[in-house]
Amino acid sequence: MIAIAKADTQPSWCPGCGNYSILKVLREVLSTGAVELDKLVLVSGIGQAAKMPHNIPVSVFNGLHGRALPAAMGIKIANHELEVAIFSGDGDMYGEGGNHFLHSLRRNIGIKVFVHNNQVYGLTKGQASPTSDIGFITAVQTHGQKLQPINPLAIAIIEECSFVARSFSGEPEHLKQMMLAAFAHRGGMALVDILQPCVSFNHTNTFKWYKDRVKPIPADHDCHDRMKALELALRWGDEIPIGILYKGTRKSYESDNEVLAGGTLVENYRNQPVKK
Amino acid sequence: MIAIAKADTQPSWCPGCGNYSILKVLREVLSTGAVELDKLVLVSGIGQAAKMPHNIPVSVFNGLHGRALPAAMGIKIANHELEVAIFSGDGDMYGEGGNHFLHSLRRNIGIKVFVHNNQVYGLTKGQASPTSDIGFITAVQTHGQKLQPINPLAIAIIEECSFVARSFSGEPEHLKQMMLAAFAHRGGMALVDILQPCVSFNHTNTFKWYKDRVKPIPADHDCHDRMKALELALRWGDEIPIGILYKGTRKSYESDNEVLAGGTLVENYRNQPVKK
Amino acid sequence: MDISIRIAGEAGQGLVAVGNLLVGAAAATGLQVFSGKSYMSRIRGGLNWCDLRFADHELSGLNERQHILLALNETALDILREHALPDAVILLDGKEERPQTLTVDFTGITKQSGGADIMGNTVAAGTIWGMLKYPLEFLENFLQQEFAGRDEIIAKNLACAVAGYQKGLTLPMNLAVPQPVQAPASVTTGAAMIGLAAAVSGVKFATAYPMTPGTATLNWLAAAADRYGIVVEQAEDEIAAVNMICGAVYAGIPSMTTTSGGGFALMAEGLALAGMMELPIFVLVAQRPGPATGMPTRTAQEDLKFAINAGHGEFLRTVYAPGTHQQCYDLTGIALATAHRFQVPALMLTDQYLQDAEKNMMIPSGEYQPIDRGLVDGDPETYVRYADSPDGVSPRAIPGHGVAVVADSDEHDEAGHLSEDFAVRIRQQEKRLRKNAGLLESFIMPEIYGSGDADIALVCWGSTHGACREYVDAMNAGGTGKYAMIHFTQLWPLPGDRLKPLLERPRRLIVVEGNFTGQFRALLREIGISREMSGVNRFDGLPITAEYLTAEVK
Amino acid sequence: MDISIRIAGEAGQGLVAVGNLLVGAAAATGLQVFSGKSYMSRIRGGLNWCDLRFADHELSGLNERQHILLALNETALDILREHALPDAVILLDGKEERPQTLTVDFTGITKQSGGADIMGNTVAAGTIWGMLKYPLEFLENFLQQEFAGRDEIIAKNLACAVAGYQKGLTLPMNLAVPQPVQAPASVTTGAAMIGLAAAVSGVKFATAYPMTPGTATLNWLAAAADRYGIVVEQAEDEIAAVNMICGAVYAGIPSMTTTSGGGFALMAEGLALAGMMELPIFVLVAQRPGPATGMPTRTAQEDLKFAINAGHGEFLRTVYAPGTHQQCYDLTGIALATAHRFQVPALMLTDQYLQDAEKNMMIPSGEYQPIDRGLVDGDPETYVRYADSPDGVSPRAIPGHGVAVVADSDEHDEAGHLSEDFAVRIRQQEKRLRKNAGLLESFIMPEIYGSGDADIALVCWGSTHGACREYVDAMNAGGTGKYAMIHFTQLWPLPGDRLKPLLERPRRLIVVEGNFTGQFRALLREIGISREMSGVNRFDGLPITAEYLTAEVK
Ligand SMILES: Cc1ncc(C[n+]2csc(CCOP(=O)(O)OP(=O)(O)O)c2C)c(N)n1
Ligand SMILES: Cc1ncc(C[n+]2csc(CCOP(=O)(O)OP(=O)(O)O)c2C)c(N)n1
Ligand code: SF4
Ligand code: SF4
Ligand SMILES: [Mg+2]
Ligand SMILES: [Mg+2]
Repeated sequence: MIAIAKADTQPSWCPGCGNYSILKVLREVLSTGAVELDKLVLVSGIGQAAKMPHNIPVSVFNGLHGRALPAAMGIKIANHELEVAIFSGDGDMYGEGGNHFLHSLRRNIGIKVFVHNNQVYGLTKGQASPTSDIGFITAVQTHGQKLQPINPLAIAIIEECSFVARSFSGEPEHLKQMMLAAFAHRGGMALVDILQPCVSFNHTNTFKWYKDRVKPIPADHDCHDRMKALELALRWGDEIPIGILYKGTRKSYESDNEVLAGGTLVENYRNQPVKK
Repeated sequence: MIAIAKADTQPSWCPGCGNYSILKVLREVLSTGAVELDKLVLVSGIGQAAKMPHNIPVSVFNGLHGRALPAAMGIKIANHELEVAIFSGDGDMYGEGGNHFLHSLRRNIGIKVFVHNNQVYGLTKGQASPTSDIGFITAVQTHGQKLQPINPLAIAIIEECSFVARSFSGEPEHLKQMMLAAFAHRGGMALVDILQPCVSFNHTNTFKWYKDRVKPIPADHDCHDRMKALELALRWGDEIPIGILYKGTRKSYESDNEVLAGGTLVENYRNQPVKK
Repeated sequence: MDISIRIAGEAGQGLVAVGNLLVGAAAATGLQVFSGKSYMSRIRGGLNWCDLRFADHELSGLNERQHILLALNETALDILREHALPDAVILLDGKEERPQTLTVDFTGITKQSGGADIMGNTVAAGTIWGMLKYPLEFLENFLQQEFAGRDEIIAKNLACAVAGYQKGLTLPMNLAVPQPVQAPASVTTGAAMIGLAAAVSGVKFATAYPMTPGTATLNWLAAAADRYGIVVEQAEDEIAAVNMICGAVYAGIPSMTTTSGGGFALMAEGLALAGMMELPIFVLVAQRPGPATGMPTRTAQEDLKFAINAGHGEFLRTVYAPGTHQQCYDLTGIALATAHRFQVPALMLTDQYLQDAEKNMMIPSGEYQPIDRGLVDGDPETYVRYADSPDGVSPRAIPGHGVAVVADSDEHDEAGHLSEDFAVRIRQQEKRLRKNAGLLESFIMPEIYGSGDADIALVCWGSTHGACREYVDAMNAGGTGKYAMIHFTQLWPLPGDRLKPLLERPRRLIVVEGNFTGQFRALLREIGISREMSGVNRFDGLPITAEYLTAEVK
Repeated sequence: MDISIRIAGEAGQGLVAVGNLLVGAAAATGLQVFSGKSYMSRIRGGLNWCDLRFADHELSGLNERQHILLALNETALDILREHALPDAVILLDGKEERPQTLTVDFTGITKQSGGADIMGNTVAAGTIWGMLKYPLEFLENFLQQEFAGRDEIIAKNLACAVAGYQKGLTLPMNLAVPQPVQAPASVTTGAAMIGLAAAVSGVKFATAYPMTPGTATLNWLAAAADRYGIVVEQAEDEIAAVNMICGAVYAGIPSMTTTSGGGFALMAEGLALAGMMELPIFVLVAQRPGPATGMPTRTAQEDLKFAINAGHGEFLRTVYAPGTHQQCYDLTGIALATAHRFQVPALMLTDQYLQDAEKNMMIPSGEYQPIDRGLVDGDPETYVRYADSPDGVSPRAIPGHGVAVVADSDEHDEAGHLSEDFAVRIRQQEKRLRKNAGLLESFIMPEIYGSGDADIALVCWGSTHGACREYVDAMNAGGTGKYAMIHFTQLWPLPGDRLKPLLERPRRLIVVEGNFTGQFRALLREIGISREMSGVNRFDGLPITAEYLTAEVK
C-alpha cells in the first residue's frame, strides 16, 4: 500500500498563493481572542480556498462544492450560539453556490462569509470563475471569457445584506480589520470578498495588479447609504475600493425567529417542548 | 379507465387569474406578425404560469421546474435564428432557477424572459415565493414571510442585462408595448417582470393593490443610466414603476461567438466543418 | 359490511369539505372510515374526487367502484358514472334531470336554509348522511366542533345540515349500510402521522422546497412548529434543503426534509455527503408518477431503485416504506432512531395515496420522546470523530461542546481531516461499510398476513398494504386456495439469507407494485431470490385496490 | 518483453513533462507504449507520479511495480522505492547520495548545458533514454516537433537531451529492454478519443461545469471547437449543463456534457427530463472514488448502479463503459447513434485511469461523419411529436422547420401537450418503455478473450479490460487452467436470456471491478444470473492491474 500521508504534511497550496496570507491573518485574528474557539465552526465547500478550515484546530464542516452556505445555515439554526464562518472560493460561492448566495442574503442569517476571490477556478486548473475579467483566456475559454463578471457586492447591497466588505490578501492589516469587524458584527450575514492572487492560474489579476488598484474607502463614506454603496460596488478597474461598503439594518434570521427565541435547538433537545 | 380528458379542455387557471390577461396580450402580440410563428419556441418550467405555452400553437419546451433558462439557452445555441421566449413564474425563475437567472444575465443571450410575478407559489398552493412581501402569511410561513424579497430587476441591471422592464397584467396596453419592445429587442437577453394577481393564494397583492400602485416610468427616463435605473428598481411600495428601466449595451452571446458566426449549428450539421 | 361513496366535481368546488364533514361525522359515530383524494394539478376546474368508505370492520384501502356517487357537476357525472357500481345511487347537484339520477338542488336548499353559498357543502353532506340514515346528532356535533367559537356560522351550518338531512331521508335508497362499532373517533392522514412521529421523536429542524405530495407533511410540521419547538424553513431549492439538514444534523439535532421524485433527484449529491460524513439525515420521498414532472398529483411506487442507488460512490442508507397510518408513525420513529444509531441517512418512501389518505385510528398521544442521538462528549485531548471501531460506528460529538468536530466530504482520516492516503481510504471506507452488518441485523422482517402455509403469496411494499390485505382476506374466504400477503416496510438493506426461506415456501409468488418495471422484483433477484415470480403492476397514477388485484392476479 | 518506468515527484515539478517526452520519443521509435497518471488534488507539492511502459507487443494497462524509478525528490524516493521491483534501477534527482540509488544532478547538468531550469525535465528524459540505449535521434526529433518554430528553445533542449543521454549511457544498467516493432507513432488518451469521436459524430454543443476527471474531454473539445464548429460553454452548474443539452438536442443538434459522480448526481433530474421528452442527450461520467468529494483525482468504478438507476420515475437509457482507447472512440459513436435511433439518453462511464491513460495507436482520421439524427420533416397538418408506434419510436421533427414541436416534462398526449388523462398516461408510458426491445436487440455482446472453453472466466467491464486481458494471457501461458475474460462495454439494458448461456458455461466466474460492493455482480443477479460468482474488487483509488489480479484471484 503506497502511503501518501508522508508527502501531505504542508497546506496544499502553491508557494506564493494568496491563501497563505489569508490563513495567516485568520490565525492572528483568532489569537486575539475575538472569537471563542470552542464555539467556532469553520465551513467550506470544495476548492483551493475551501481547504482553509483544515488548517485551524477547531470544528470544521468541509462540505460539497457550492454548498457551504446551506450547510452553515443548518449549523447556525441548530445552534445559533455558535460562530459559523465560511471560508471558500469564488467559484464555490458565486458559481455552483450562486442560488444559495442569493437566497441566504435574503435571510440575513448571522453567518460570516469570507470569499477567497482569485477570479479563477484554482483547484480544477484554471477555468474562468464567475468573477473572471472579460477576456481571460483559459483551456475552456479559448477565445477569452465573454460573460460579464458577477458583482457579488452589489447584489449583496441590493438585498440589504447587513455587512458588505471587500479586502485584499496582500493588505494583511486591512484584511485583519475586516475580519475583526465581520466577527464582531451581530446584525446578520457578513460578506467579505477577499481579492486573492492565484499564482498558478491567474496571470492577469496578479498580486501587483491588485496592489496597484486597491484603495481604501474614504473614512467619510456612509455605509448606510445604499446608493452610495452601490456606486462603490460598481467600481472595478483602475481603482478598486476596499473596506466596508455597506451595512444593512434588517433583523438577523436568528434574532427574528419565534422558536429560536426560546434558546438553541440543541440545548432544548431533551426538554419537553412548551406547548403553546 | 377513467377518462379525465373531457374535464380538461380549458386553460387550467382559476377564473379571474392574471394569467388570462397575459395570455390574451401575447395572442394579440403574436397576431400582429411581430414574431414569425414558425421560428418561435416558447419555453417554460413548472408552475401555473409555466402552463402558458401550451395555449399557443407553436413549438413548446415545457421543461423542469426552475430550468427554463438553461433549456432555452440550449435551444438558442442550437439554432440562434429561432426566437426563444420564456413564460414562467417567479418561483420558477428566481427561486429554484435563481442560479440560472444570475448567470444567464451574465451571458446576455438573446432570450426573451417574461416572468409572471404573482409573488406566490400558485401551483403548489400558496407558499411564499422569492418575491413575496415581508409579512405574507402562508401554511409554511405561519408567522409571515421574513426573507427580504428578491429584487430581480436590480440584479439584472447590476449585471447589465440588455433589456430590463416591468409591466402589469392589469394594464394590457402597457404589457403589449413591453412585449412588442422585448420581441423587437436584438441586443441580447430581455427581462420583463410582469406583476400578476393570483386570486386564489395572494390576497395581499391583489389586482387593486397593483392597480393603485403601478405608475409608468416618465418618458424622460434615460434607460442607459445604470444608477437611475437602479433607483427605479429599488422602488417598491406606494409607487411601483412600470416600463423599461434599463437597456445595456453589451454584445449578445450569439453575436459574439466565433462558431455561431458561421451560421446556426443546426443548419451546419451536415456540412463538413471548415478546419481552421 | 362496508359502503363506498365518491364525491366528485371541479377543483375549488368544495368536495373536500363535503368529504371531511362526512368522514368526521362517521368517525364520531363510531364507524370505521377510510378516505382518499384524487386531484388534478390545478387549483380550479378540472375533475377531482374524494372517495369515502364506512365500515363495521377496520379499513385499510379504497374501492375502485362506489355505492354512491355524488357529482357536483355534470362533467363529473358523465365521466364517473360508469365507474360506480352497477346499482349505485347517483346524485347530481343542480336542477337538470338525468335518467337514473337523483338531482338535488343543493344551492336552492342552502338558500332556503339561510346559508351562504359555501354551505352547499354542508347541505350535500347532510343529504348523504340522511340517505345513510345515521343519527343526525353526530353530524351536528361534528359541525359544532369544527366551527367552535363561531356561533353564527354554526347556526347556519346546522340549519343547512338539517335541511340536507331531511332531503336525504326522502330519497330512495335501499342499500344496506354498516352500523357503528365504537371505532376510534379521531381521523388522520399518512402525512400527518409522519409529521407527528417526527415531532415527538425530536426532529427540531425541517426544511423543504414545496413539492406535492411531500408538502402535506411539511405543512403539518409548520403548523406544529411552535408547539414542538421546531424550526421550519422553506429552502430556495432541494439542494439547499438537503445540505441544510446535513449541517443541522452535524451540529446535533435530528432534522428532516420532505420532497418528491424530482426534488429527491436534486438531493442525490447531498445524500452522498451524508453518507461520507456519516450524518443521520432523514428524507421523506413522497412518490408520484414520473419521469420528470410526470403526473404531479397522482400516486406511484416508481422511485424504489432510485432511492436505493441514489448518490455517487458507495455508502449505506436505510430505506423504509410504510403501508398503513400506524406504520407511518412507527417507521418514522424507527427510521430516525436507526439512522442515529448507525450514523447513516434514512429515506422513507410514501406516495400521494398514503400521504393524503384519511383513516380513523387511536392517534398516539403526541408526548415528546426524543430519540437517542448517540452522542458522546469526547475528550479534548484524544477525541477523533471517525475513530475506527469493530462495528464501524464512531463516537459522535457535536461542535460547541469542548471538542473539535471535523467533518469532510473528501476522504478523511480518523480525525476527519482530508487525506489522500490510500491506506486511510481503505480503512475509512471499510469502516463505513462495515456498519451494514448492524443494519441487516436491525432489519424489520416483512409482515406475513393470511394463511401461514400459503400456496399463493402476494409480496408487496409500502402503501399497497391495505389492498393486498383485503384481497387476501377475500380469497381466503372464497376458499379457492390459501393466500398470504408478505408486506415489506424496510426495503434496504435486505438480508437475502433470512428472506430466502420465507420467499421460497409459497408455490406462487406475486409481487404487487405501483410501477411498470417491477422494481422490487428486481431487487429480490439482486439479493439472491432466484425463483420464479410474477408481478401485478399499476402505473396509471391511481392506487392499487383489492378490485384491481382481483382483476389482475392470474 | 516490456519495461516499466515510474517518474515521481511533487505536483508542479514537471514529471508529466518528462513522461510526455519519453512516451513521445518511444512511440516515435516504434515501441508500443502505455502510460498513466497518479496525482493528488493539489497544484503544487504532494506526491504525484507518471507510469510508463514500453514493449514490443501491444499494451493495454499499467504495472503495479517498475523496473526504473526516477524520483524527483527524496520524499518520492522514500515512499515509492519499496513499490519498485526488487532489482529496480532507482534514480534520484539531486546531490544527496543514498544506498542502492543512482543520484544524478539534473539541475547541474542543465546549467552546464546552458538550459533553463525547466529543461531539467529534458535532461531527465535524456538520461533515461540513454540508460535504455534507444537511438538518440528519436528523442531529438520529438523535441524538434514539440517546440517547432521556436528555434532557440529547440537548440537548448537538444543540448540538454544530449547531455542527459550521455549521462544515461554511463549509468550501470543491465535490464533487457524491448526493441522497436514499428508500432504506431501517434499517442492519445482515453479522454481525447472520446472527444474526437464526439466531434466527428456530429456533437455540435458541449457544456460542462469543470470536474475532474471529466474535464479532460471538455478541454479536448474546447481546443477542437473552432475546427469542428462546436460551441463549448462552461455552465454555471451541472444542472444547467444537463438542461442546456436537453434544449439543444430538442432543437436538433447532438449535444453532450462531461462530469464526474457528484456532478452527475446533480444531473439526475435532468436525466429524467430527457427520459420523459425522449431526448438523446449524451453524458460522459468519468468516475472517481466517492462518496461525496471522495478522492477527486483517483480512479474508481463506483457509479454503475447509480448511473443505471439515476432519475425519478421509470424511463430508458443506455449505459456504456469503454475498456480501451479504441473502445472510447467506437462506443462514443455508437452511444450517440443508438441514443438518436431510439430517442433515449446515453451515458458513458469512464474513470480517471482511462481518461488520463496514454497509448500509441492508429488514430482515426478525424473525418466528419455525422450520425443520423433520425429526424423527420413532419406534415404541418398532422404532425405530432409523440405519435404511438409499434417500436415505440416516434417521428422526431425539430422546431423552426414548419411544424410545431411540443415537448413536455409532464405526462403528455401524442401532440406533446400536458395531459392528466389516465389512458394517455398508460399509452405514452408503454410507448416509451416499449423501446427497450429495440435497445436489447442492439445490445453489444461482451467480448470473450482467451480460452473458448474456459474453466475460469473473469467478468469485467470498462477500464479493467487491459488488466484482465494481461492476466488471462499470463494464466493461459502458465498452463494451470483455461482462462477467459468476458468484457462488457454495454452495461444497460442487459439481455439476461442471451447472456445466461455465456455466463453459465465457465466453472468459475470471477467478477472484477473497481468498487467495494460488487455492483456488476449485483446487476447480473438482477437480470437472472443466479449461479455462484466471486468477486475481485479494488477501492483504494488506484487502477486494477494484472499483478493485483494475480494477488487477489484465489
Ligand atoms: C458538484 C461538483 N462540481 C464540480 C466540482 C469540481 N470542482 C472542485 S473545486 C472547483 C472550483 C473551485 O474554484 P473556487 O471555488 O474559485 O476555488 P479555488 O480553487 O479557486 O480556491 C470545481 C469546479 C466538484 N467538486 N463538485
Ligand atoms: C424540483 C421541483 N421542485 C418542486 C416542484 C414543485 N413545484 C411546482 S410549481 C412550483 C412553484 C410554482 O411557483 P411559480 O413559479 O411562482 O409559479 P405559479 O404557480 O405561481 O405561476 C413548485 C414549487 C417541482 N415541480 N419540481
Ligand atoms: S492554484 Fe492558485 S489558488 Fe490554488 S493554491 Fe495555487 S496559487 Fe493558490
Ligand atoms: S392559483 Fe393563482 S396563479 Fe394559479 S391559476 Fe389560480 S389565480 Fe392564477
Ligand atoms: Mg477561485
Ligand atoms: Mg408565482
